[in-house]
Amino acid sequence: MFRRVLIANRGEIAQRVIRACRELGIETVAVYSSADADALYLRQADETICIGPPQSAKSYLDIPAIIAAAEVADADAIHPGYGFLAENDHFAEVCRSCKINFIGPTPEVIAALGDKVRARELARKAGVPIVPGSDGAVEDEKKALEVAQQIGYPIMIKAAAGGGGRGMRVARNEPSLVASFHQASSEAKAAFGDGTVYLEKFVENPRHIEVQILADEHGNIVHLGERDCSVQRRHQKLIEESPSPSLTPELRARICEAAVRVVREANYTNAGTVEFLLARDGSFYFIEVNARIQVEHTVTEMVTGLDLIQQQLLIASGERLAFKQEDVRWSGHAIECRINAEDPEKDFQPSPGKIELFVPPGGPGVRLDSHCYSGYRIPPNYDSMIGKLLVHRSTRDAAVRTMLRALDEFVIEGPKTTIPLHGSILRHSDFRAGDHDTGFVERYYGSHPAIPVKEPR
Amino acid sequence: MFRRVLIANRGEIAQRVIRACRELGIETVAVYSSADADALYLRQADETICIGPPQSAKSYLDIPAIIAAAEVADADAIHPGYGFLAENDHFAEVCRSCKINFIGPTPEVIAALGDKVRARELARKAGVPIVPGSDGAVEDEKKALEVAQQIGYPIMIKAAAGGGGRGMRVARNEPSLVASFHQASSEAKAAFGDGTVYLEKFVENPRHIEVQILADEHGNIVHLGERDCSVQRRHQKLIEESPSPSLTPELRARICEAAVRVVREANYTNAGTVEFLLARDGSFYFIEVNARIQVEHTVTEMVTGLDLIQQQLLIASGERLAFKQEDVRWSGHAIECRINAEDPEKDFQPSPGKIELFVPPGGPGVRLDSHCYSGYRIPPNYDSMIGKLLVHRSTRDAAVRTMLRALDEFVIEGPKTTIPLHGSILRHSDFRAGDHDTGFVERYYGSHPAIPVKEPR
Amino acid sequence: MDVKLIQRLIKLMKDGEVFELELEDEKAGSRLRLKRGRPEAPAVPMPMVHVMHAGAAPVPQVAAPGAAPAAPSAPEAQKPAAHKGTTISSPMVGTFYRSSSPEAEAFVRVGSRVELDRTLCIIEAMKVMNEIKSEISGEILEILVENGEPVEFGQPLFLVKTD
Amino acid sequence: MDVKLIQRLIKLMKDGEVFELELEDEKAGSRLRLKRGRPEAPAVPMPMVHVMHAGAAPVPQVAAPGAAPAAPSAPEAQKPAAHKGTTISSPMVGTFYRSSSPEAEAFVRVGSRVELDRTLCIIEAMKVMNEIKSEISGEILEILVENGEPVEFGQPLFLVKTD
Repeated sequence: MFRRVLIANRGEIAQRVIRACRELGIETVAVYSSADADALYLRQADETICIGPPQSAKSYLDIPAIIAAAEVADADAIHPGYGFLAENDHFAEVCRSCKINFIGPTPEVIAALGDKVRARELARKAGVPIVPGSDGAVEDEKKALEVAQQIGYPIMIKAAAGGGGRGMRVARNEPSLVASFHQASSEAKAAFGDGTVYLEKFVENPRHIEVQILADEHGNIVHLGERDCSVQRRHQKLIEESPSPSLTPELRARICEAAVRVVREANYTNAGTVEFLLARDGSFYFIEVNARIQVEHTVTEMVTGLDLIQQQLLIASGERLAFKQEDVRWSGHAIECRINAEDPEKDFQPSPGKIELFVPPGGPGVRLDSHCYSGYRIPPNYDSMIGKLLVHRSTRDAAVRTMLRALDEFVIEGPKTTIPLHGSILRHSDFRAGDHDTGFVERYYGSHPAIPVKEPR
Repeated sequence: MFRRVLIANRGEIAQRVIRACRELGIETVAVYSSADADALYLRQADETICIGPPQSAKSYLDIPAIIAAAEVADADAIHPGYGFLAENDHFAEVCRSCKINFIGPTPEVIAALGDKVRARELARKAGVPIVPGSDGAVEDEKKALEVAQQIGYPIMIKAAAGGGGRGMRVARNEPSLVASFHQASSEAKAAFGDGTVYLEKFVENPRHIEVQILADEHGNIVHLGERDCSVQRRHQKLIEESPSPSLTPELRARICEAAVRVVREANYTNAGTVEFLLARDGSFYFIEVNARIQVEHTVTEMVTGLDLIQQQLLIASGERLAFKQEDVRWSGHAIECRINAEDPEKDFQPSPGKIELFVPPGGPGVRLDSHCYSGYRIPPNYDSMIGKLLVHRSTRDAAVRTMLRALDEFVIEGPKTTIPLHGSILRHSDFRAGDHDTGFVERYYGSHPAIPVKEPR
Repeated sequence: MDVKLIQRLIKLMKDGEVFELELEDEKAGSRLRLKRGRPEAPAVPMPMVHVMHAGAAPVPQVAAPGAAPAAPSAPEAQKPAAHKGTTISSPMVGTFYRSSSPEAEAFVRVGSRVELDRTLCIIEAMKVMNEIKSEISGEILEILVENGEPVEFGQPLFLVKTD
Repeated sequence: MDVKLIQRLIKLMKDGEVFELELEDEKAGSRLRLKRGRPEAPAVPMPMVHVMHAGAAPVPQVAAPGAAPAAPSAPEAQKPAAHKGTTISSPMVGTFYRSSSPEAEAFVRVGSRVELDRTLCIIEAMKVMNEIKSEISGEILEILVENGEPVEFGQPLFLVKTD
């Protein structure tokens, strides 16, 4: 096992990794930008090193600074968290060349899965259904029109290097396809320095289902079931849950097994997630593999009782998985609400600044992962997520009720947050019936979500 | 089910009951003394009523005030929490005569179990071992000496109406017995207005094991396993856990079954706890029944996944238990540390006052039940417990590690707390080995506990 | 001015919870200025609890930091600040009645003179009619609760101009 | 007014939690002004994080409320307050070297004059030796880091008396 792990991240995930390390008896080195110098979680680390100014490019994205910190602090492994350098194959490569363990898949696997065209190819080889589309990059509009002819409208245009909804367009006819093709390509070029796009059949109102995987370095792979992340706004997940209310046991078995086949084909190691679209008719399609721990890994932790960050550390240090697929047990229902410092009434604009009073909810079935506290100042430099509120109860209905009371208890004075929006979504009849899809939030809570006044209980 | 429940208590248990009611869709009425007017949990109630000044006798113990509040607020049931009026058979009787449901056993059962001599008689009838002792009250020293002769020293002298360690004495020989008999009797007279005492064999260095029971009003009784509460200081529990590290499966089955027999014999209804002493040789003895929900019910909630307060509400409203004994499932290991605003370095004197900064721990496996927050002022009028920190992990060792990191994370600025003491106990080799008993704390942390400097992790 | 004096002044301030003291003398032309209570804003906003018959579920709402002085125990906070006079508060929780029976005359009205021990109202608690008697004498300026309304401990009932 | 007196006044203020004291005398025309309690101050005490090479597990410790002004970003907090002069801080994390090799002369010593662009030290990061050059000119008053020690971003390296 590692002796000393450097955490190349900030906020709640940095705290999350520190917690896992402490419980395993591993020393921690927390790096931070000067904007995060006051963060309380830094006190829980054995060593802290300021690596740069607030701008991410000069701190949390600055590879030489992070490697230098690891060398100075004599860390034998680096946990990248999510975001920042988590899926940067060059960073993983530099770690390797510096003889520092990168806690995640190999650089080669990250690179292969980071390219959506190559990832689709992998899924195809694994015999996993993919959304019908171009076999790889589409060079020009003529080719685009040909492909569209074959697979039929509506068509989704996607950036090969994309993510977070950028470089994505839907076209419902030929003129729209031509326009969208060029828009998507130049948007991708601007955002990722790579204008390569590909086409896919656009699945209307799908559910977002993803499967959590653990794979050790000895060929053992287990899945930990699915998460349903259909409550999204502009491709940003807001609420995640497990199990999905829309999977039958038979469908769950097929989709989880498909996920295992994909990561086996990719020679994947460590924790990862295979994402699928689930159509209304029960057919599912591979989208991509997230070659890192995800924000919502916590949902799976609740229903399986496993600590995924500890598992990452164990796997990266070369240990074998201590359990087999048949040993995994699921119980109850877990829901996560992402609490963002954003103003849902002002088109979700970030609302950083000082938290005057922070009173988290507690009691039975409630978990909070947050680095915030009364008096904490949310820096304007990073993303707006300030906490993940989770509940775990025996049934979905009980979990929703517990989440509603937890949201009501949660006091955050100062910044605006997504707490009222979550309350509204959880009271929505479509959500309560489990009958919602990835279009749900835009449909009911568009750019000016009319958050209904709280109903009497 | 009840429409509106009044909570005749304060602090964390008032909040706990509000949470359970909200999750069941029951309206809540929170009563409070003027010392508690600022408490945040009051906001979570549908109605709040100030019932008196800070002194408990004129507020939380004032039966007319509480009944008047229930009448004004039109509550159909009262939850007494623990402490205050929870085991007051007169209060339960008044509730009945006012046609308000008392959430707990009947007044008759409370009265019978509240008298230790009658309770012993019940256990004997149920065929459950009791500590050898006088058959009921011992009138004078002559009788005391006779009884002691029969059962052998050491002897424990106990007040029939006692509790919390008052009116208790240990005698190891005849002269000491004579002196202790009179001391205990007059202490009991002063404390409880009743000087009746009885004698018991003193079990050396026992473990404190208690069994959680649920009994509906239709004759169905289930046990929810045991809690080990051997970490005590002057008969006040500090740490509770489940399962007990000192029970074999066979012994667990016998002790849990014995508990069920006692409550069946007592015609017990609602949630209750049967307490036992477990001797080093594996023999166990009935001590008493706690005819109420206990502080540490949370430990059982963690390992069973059941919500005991919701169960209390369901049972009191006349519903049948929704599960049978064989449906109860236990998983993992749970530990609770009671966080008190006390100064362990000054003989545990209470340390009330303003909490400048309150940053609770979070993350996987952690639960906190607390009514405190940054800026909260702990009133000096009530007990010093400000929160219950719980962890639930797959094994006892993992639970201890999680608790240690959670204790380290917990920031309470202002009052002194028992947090450092808990850290020290959890690092102690006897506790780690599960090889501790009710004398453990006094043995190692006497009146001036030398809290060892934190070891390197 | 000697240090001893300052020391004594500070102690006086501490004991008397005075947070500001000014003092001039100019050979006993004199001038003194004292301020008691809490200084400006409380360090952490004391949440104001909105109490009594919230009806629907209360929406969590904390007073803006510094927006209000520290909330005293809740019922007292409802005292009408504008009025001058002495408040008589409820010594118990229960239902407020202005007369001994629906047909009877009210014990007191606005403008009534009250003397020590005169019955002001009845508060019913647990079916018991508790006569609430005056502990001051003066003139009733205002009756703050409607007949038949529930009241909580410490809730102001009457405003009295004392003699 | 002598230092002893001031010292005693400060102690009195401290013990008496006085945060403001004015005092005039004008040969005992006198005037005094005291304020107790907390100054306006930050609403919630900003916890000071003790950083850099904590070595053993850090014991949670927050500065007493009001005891210190809000903590600035941590490394800067370590600036020696007493010194007059300009601080040159590290632009990166790495290992600090005073010379280009173990045998070579140090780039600068206390008393050295430095000019714009003169090399002051080397910070090694990822096996790269980064020459750190002066952006000011003046005289080195103090060298704040030992040769071979790790430094973090923003950590003060030199104290310079600027021209």
